Amino acid sequence: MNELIGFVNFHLIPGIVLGSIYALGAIGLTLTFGILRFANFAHGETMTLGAFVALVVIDLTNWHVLATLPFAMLLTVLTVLVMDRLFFRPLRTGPTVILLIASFGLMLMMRSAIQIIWGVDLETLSKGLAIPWVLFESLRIFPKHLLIVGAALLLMLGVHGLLRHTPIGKAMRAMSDSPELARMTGIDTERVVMATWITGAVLAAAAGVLLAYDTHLDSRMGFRVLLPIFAAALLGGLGRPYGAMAGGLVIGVAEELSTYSWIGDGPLVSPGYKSGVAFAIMIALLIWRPSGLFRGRVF
Amino acid sequence: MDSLYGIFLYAIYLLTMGGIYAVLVMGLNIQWGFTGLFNAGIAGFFAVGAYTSAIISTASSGRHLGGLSLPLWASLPGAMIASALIAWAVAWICIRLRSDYLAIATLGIAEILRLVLKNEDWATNGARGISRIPKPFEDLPEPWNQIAMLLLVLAILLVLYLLLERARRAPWGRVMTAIRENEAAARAAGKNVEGFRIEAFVLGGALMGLGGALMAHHVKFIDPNMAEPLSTTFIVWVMLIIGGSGNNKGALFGAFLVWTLWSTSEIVTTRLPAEWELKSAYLRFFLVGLALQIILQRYPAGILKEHRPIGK
Amino acid sequence: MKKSFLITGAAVVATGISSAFAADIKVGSAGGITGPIPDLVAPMMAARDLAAKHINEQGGLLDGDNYMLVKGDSKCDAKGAVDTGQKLVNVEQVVAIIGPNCSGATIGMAESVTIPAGVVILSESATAPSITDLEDKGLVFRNAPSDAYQGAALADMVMESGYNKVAVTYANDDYNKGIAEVFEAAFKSGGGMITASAEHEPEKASYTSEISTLSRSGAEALMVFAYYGSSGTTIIRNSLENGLFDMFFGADGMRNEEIITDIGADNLRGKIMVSAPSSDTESSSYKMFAEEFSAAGEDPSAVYTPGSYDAAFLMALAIEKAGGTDRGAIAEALMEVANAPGEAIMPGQWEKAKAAIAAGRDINYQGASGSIEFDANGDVAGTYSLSVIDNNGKWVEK
Amino acid sequence: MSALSDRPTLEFQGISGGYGGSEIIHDISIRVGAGEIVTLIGPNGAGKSSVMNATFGQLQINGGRILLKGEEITGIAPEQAVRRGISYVPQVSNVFPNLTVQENLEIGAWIRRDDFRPRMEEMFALFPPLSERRRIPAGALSGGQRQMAAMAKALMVDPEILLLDEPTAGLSPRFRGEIFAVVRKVNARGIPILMVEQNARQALGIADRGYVLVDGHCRMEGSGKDLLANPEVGAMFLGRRADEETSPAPNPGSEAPAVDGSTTQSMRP
Repeated sequence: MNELIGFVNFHLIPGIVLGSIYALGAIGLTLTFGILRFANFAHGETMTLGAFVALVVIDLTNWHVLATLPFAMLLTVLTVLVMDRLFFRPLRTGPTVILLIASFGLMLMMRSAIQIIWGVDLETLSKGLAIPWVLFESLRIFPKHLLIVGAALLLMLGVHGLLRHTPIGKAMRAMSDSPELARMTGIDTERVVMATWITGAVLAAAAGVLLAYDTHLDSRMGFRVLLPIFAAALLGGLGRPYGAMAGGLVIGVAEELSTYSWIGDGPLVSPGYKSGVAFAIMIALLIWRPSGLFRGRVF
Repeated sequence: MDSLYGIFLYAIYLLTMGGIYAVLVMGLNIQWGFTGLFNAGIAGFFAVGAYTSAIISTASSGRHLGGLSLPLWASLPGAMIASALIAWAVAWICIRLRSDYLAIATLGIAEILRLVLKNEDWATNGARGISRIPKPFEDLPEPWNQIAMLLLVLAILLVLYLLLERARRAPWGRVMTAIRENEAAARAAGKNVEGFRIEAFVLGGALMGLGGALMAHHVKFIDPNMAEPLSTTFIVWVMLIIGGSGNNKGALFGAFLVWTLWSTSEIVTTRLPAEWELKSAYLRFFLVGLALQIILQRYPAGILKEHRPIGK
Repeated sequence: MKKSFLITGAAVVATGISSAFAADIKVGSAGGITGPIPDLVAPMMAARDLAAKHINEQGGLLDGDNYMLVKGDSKCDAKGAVDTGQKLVNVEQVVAIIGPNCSGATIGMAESVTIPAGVVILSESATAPSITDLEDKGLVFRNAPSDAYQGAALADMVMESGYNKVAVTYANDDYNKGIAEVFEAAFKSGGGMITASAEHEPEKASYTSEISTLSRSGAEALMVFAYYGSSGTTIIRNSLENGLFDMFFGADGMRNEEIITDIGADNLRGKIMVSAPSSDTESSSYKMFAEEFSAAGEDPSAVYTPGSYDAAFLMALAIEKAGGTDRGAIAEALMEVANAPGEAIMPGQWEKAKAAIAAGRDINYQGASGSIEFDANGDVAGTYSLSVIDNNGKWVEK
Repeated sequence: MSALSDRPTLEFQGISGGYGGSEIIHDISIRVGAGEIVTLIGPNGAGKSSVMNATFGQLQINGGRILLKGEEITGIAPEQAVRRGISYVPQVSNVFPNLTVQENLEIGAWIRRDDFRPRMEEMFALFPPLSERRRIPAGALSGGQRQMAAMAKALMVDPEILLLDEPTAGLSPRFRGEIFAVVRKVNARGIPILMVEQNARQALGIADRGYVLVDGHCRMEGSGKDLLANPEVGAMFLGRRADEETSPAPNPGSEAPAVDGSTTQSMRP
C-alpha cells in the first residue's frame, strides 16, 4: 500500500503534471508544423516569453499566477504575429527548410532579447513552498498541481472546440490535411496561418507560465523543454493536435516512471539518462509505427 | 607583440576552424544537398568521431578507454569508421522515415549519444572529458605549427572537395539527385533507393566523424558539452543553407562565411559602450540571428545556388 | 528593422575605432556569459569590473594607463573558450587573461591557446582536480581551491554536524560530479555511510521521482551537488514539498540568494548547509569588498565573487610588479605579489600597493576571499566553512 | 445536351506552358460551352493534367490566354479562381481525409457568405451514399464515394464550371459507371464540365465534345460520337478494352521524369 501511494505521489502525479505542460507545448508545435510545414525551433523561447510576461504582471499587481495568463497570452500572440510578418512570411513561398533555419535564427534572437530585457537570473512566480492536501493520510495532492492540470485540460478542451466547431478551426484542419486542396477550395491561407500562430502562441504562453508556476523561470527554460516537446509532437504524429496531447502525457509520465524502482531497490533507468527516455520511446515507436501513434502526416 | 602578427595568427585559427566546419558541412551536403536526408543529429556523429580519435591518440591515463597513443593516420580513419558504423545503425533504423520525422529522430539519437558519453565514465571519463589530445605539428615553432595544422585541414578539404565533385558528376551523384527529386521515378527505374540512401547517410556520417576528430585534435580537449545541438548541429545547418545546399562550393563558402560571422561578431560587440558591456554577449547572438534572417531573405536559395551537373 | 541594425553597426564601428587609440593595458576577462550557467557568471564579471574600477580611480597601472578588462564569452565550453581565447590573445592582444569560469573551458583554452602563446591565465572558479596536472609551463593559475579539497572538507563538516548516513544526488557535469566523488570517498573512509547515490541530468522540470527513490534508502540527509539554477533549487523544492528530505548539504554551487528568495528563508532555515571557500566574512578584506560590491547593486554573497575581485586585482598587481606589458614577466610576477612574505595589501588599496611596488618593497595581497598563496602548480589550498541561513534570510558562515 | 452558346464558359486560346523552363503543352485551344461536357483524352504524359493546372495558375504560361465567360483569367491564383466560379476536383487528394464528409462540404462552401445549409442538403440528396456517411472522415470512404464527396465539395459554391481530373482513375468498372452517371447528373443541373479521362470510350460516350492531346499538342477535336467513330482515335486509344486499368502509353514522354536528373518539375527538398 505504502509502495503504491509512493508511486502515485512521487512518480505518477509529477508525471501527469509535467505531461500536461508538455502537451500544451506540443499542440502548438504540431499545429504550426501541420499548417506551415516546418518544425519551429523558436517555440521554446515563445514559452519563455509568456512566463516572463507573467512575472512582470505579478510584480506589478501581485495577482494569482493564473490571472496573469490572459496578459501573457496577449503579449505572446502579438510578438509572434509580428515575428511571422517580419521573418516567416517573406519566406513562405520557398522550401520549408528555409523556414526551419529562420526559426533557428529567431530562437537566438528571442533568447538574447529576453536575456537583455530580464537578465539571466532565476526567478519565481510563487515564492515559498506549496503545501499539499493530504488525503487518506498519505496521498498528497498539491492545489497548484490541480490548477495546472485543470488549466491545461480547459485549454485542450478549448482547442478541441476550436478545431471541431468553428469554421476557422475546420479550415486549419483542412489546411493541415492538404494545403494545395485548401487553396483550390478558396480558403484564404494567410488567415488560417494567422489563426494557427495565435493558437500556438496562446498555448505556448500557457505552457510557459504553468511550467514556471510549477518550478521557476529563467531565460533558458523554453529551450530546456523543447526537445521533449518535439518528441511528444512526433510521438503523436506531426500535425495531429490530439496526438500531441497524448504524446505529451506519455513522455511526461514515462520520464517520471523511468526512475521508479521497478526492479529491485534502485531506479530502473539511471536518472542521468532520464532525458533520453523521451527519445528512446520515440525511436522505438518510429520503428514499430513510423507515422506516430495517431498516424501523422508522412511526407 | 605586433598587432598585425596577432591578427595573422587569428586569421589562421579562423581558417582552420572554418575548414573543420567545412568538413562537417560537406558531410551534411551529401546527406541533405545531394540526397535530401534531413539529419539533425550532426552533433552525435561529430562526437563519436571526436571521442574515437581521442581514445586512439591519447596516452594512457586510466580515466578512460584506450590510451593507444597512435598517430594521426590511425585516429582520423578510426574516427571515420566509428562514425560510419553508428551512421549505418541509425540509417538502418530511420532511413525509411521522411524529412521531418528523420530530423527529429536523428536529433533524439544524438541526444542519447551525448547522454552515453556523459554517463559512461569508464569509456569516456564522463562529464570531465578527455584532455591532452595531441595536436598535429604542435612541436614545430610558432607560427609554423599553426600554419601546418591549417595546411593539413585545407589539404583534407581539397581532397574531399575533388572526390565529392567527381562523385556528384558520376552516375552515383545523378542517381542521388534523382532520388531526392523524384523518388518514385527512381524506384521505377529499378534503383535500390534505400540502399543509395543508406550509402549517402553513412558517407556523410563518416565525414562528420572526421570533422569531430579534427576538432578534438585542434582544441586538444573534448567533453560532452561539445556535442550540444546548438553549437554543432544547428550552426552546420545554417552554414549549408546560407552557402547553398547541393553545391560543394556553396558548402565551403557557407562554412567559412558563417564561422567568420559567428566568431568575429564578438570583436564587434565587446566594443560597445560601457553600459552595454555585460549585455554585449547576449546582443551578439541577437545580431547573429538578425544577420541570418537578412541573408535568408536576400538569398533564399543560398548565396551560391546549386549547379546541376546535367539538366535541361 | 534593417535600418536600425545598420545604425547600431555604425555606432559599434565608431566606438571600436575611438577606443583603439586610448592608452589601455588590456587584460582578457573570459567567462561563460552565455552557456549553461549565465546566472552564476554575471556577478563574477561584475566583481572583476569593480576591481578594475578601483584601480583606475586610484591612478591606474604603471604610468597612469587604463586597466581595461576585455570581455570574452567562453560559453562554459572548450570550443567556445578556444574561440574567445584566440580573439583575446591575438586580436585584442591582451597581456593576461582572467578566467574562464568552467573547468573544461579552462583546460581547452589553456592547452590550445594560452600555453602555446605564453599568456598567463588566472581562473577564480575552475575547480577540476585535473587542472593541477596540466603541463602549463607556470602559466595556469587559479585562486579557487580544487574540488579535491572541498569534497573532503565537506565530508568532515557533515560528520561534525552529526550526520553519518546520507544519500547523494549530483548533476552529471564535471564540477558537481568531481566534488561528489571526492566527497563519497572521504565520507566513507571517515566512517560515514552513503545509503544511495545517483547522478541526475540537470535542467529537468521535476526531480520528485529521483529523490523519492533516494529517500527510501534510509538516509538522514540529502547531499545536493548541483548548480542551484539548473537543478539544485528544484531538487530542494521537490523534496520539501513532498516531505522526502528535510536536511540538505551542498557545495558552493548551491550558495546563492536566489534559492532563498525562491523557496523562502523560513522554509530553509536550519535545513540546509552549504560549503564554500571560507572568505572569513569577519575579515576587513571581505567587508571592504562586500560594502563596495553591495553599493554597486550586486550581491557579495554570490558564489566566487570575492575571488573574482581578487583575480582581477592580483593580475593588476602582477602587471605593476612586472613593470610593463611583457607576458612572461607578468606570469612570473603573479606568484610574487600573491604569496607571503610582503607588505599586506587589501582590496581597494591600490595606491598603497603602487607605492610599495615603486619603492621596490615586496607585497602580499590579502584578498576578499582570504589570503591567496599559490603552490607550485598554481593552485591554492582551500579552507572551507559551512554557510547557513540567518534570521535576515542571508547566507552566513556558521 | 444543350446547344453551344456564342460566349463559351471557359476558353483556352493558344496556351503554351510548362514547369520551370521546359514546355509541356503547346498552343492548346479548348472551348467549353455553356452546359457542355467536354473531355480531354490522350496518352500518359500528353499534358492533360497540365491543361487543368493552367486554369489555376499552377502552370507557368508562356503564351496564349484563358478566358472565363469572356474575361481573362490567365495566371490567376487558385484561391481567386474558385472565387471566379471554377471548381476543380484533382485526381488524388481531392478531399480532406481527416475531416468528416459534412465538414468537407462545409469547407467547400468556405467562400460563401450566405447560409449554405440548403445547398449541403441538396448535395446529400444528389449523392445519397454520402448522406448516410456524413459523420465519418472522408479518408475512410471507398474510392467511388470519395470521388462523390470530392464532387459534392466542389459543387458547394455553385460553380460556373466544374473541372474533373480523371475522376475514375483506380476505380473498379462498376464504380466507374456509377461515377460517369453522377457526372451526367451534375451536368444535367446545367453545370458545364471539363473532364480529363483515361477511359476514353466511356468518357467520349457521355461527352458532348472531346479533344485528343498527344505530346502536348491538340491532335483532334470533335463531338464525342465523331471521335468514338474515328478510326485513328480507335487505333490510338480504343484498341484495347476501355475498361482496362491503364491505357497504353505509346510515348513515355516528357512528363515522366527520367532518372538522369533531368526532371524539372519537382520541388527542392
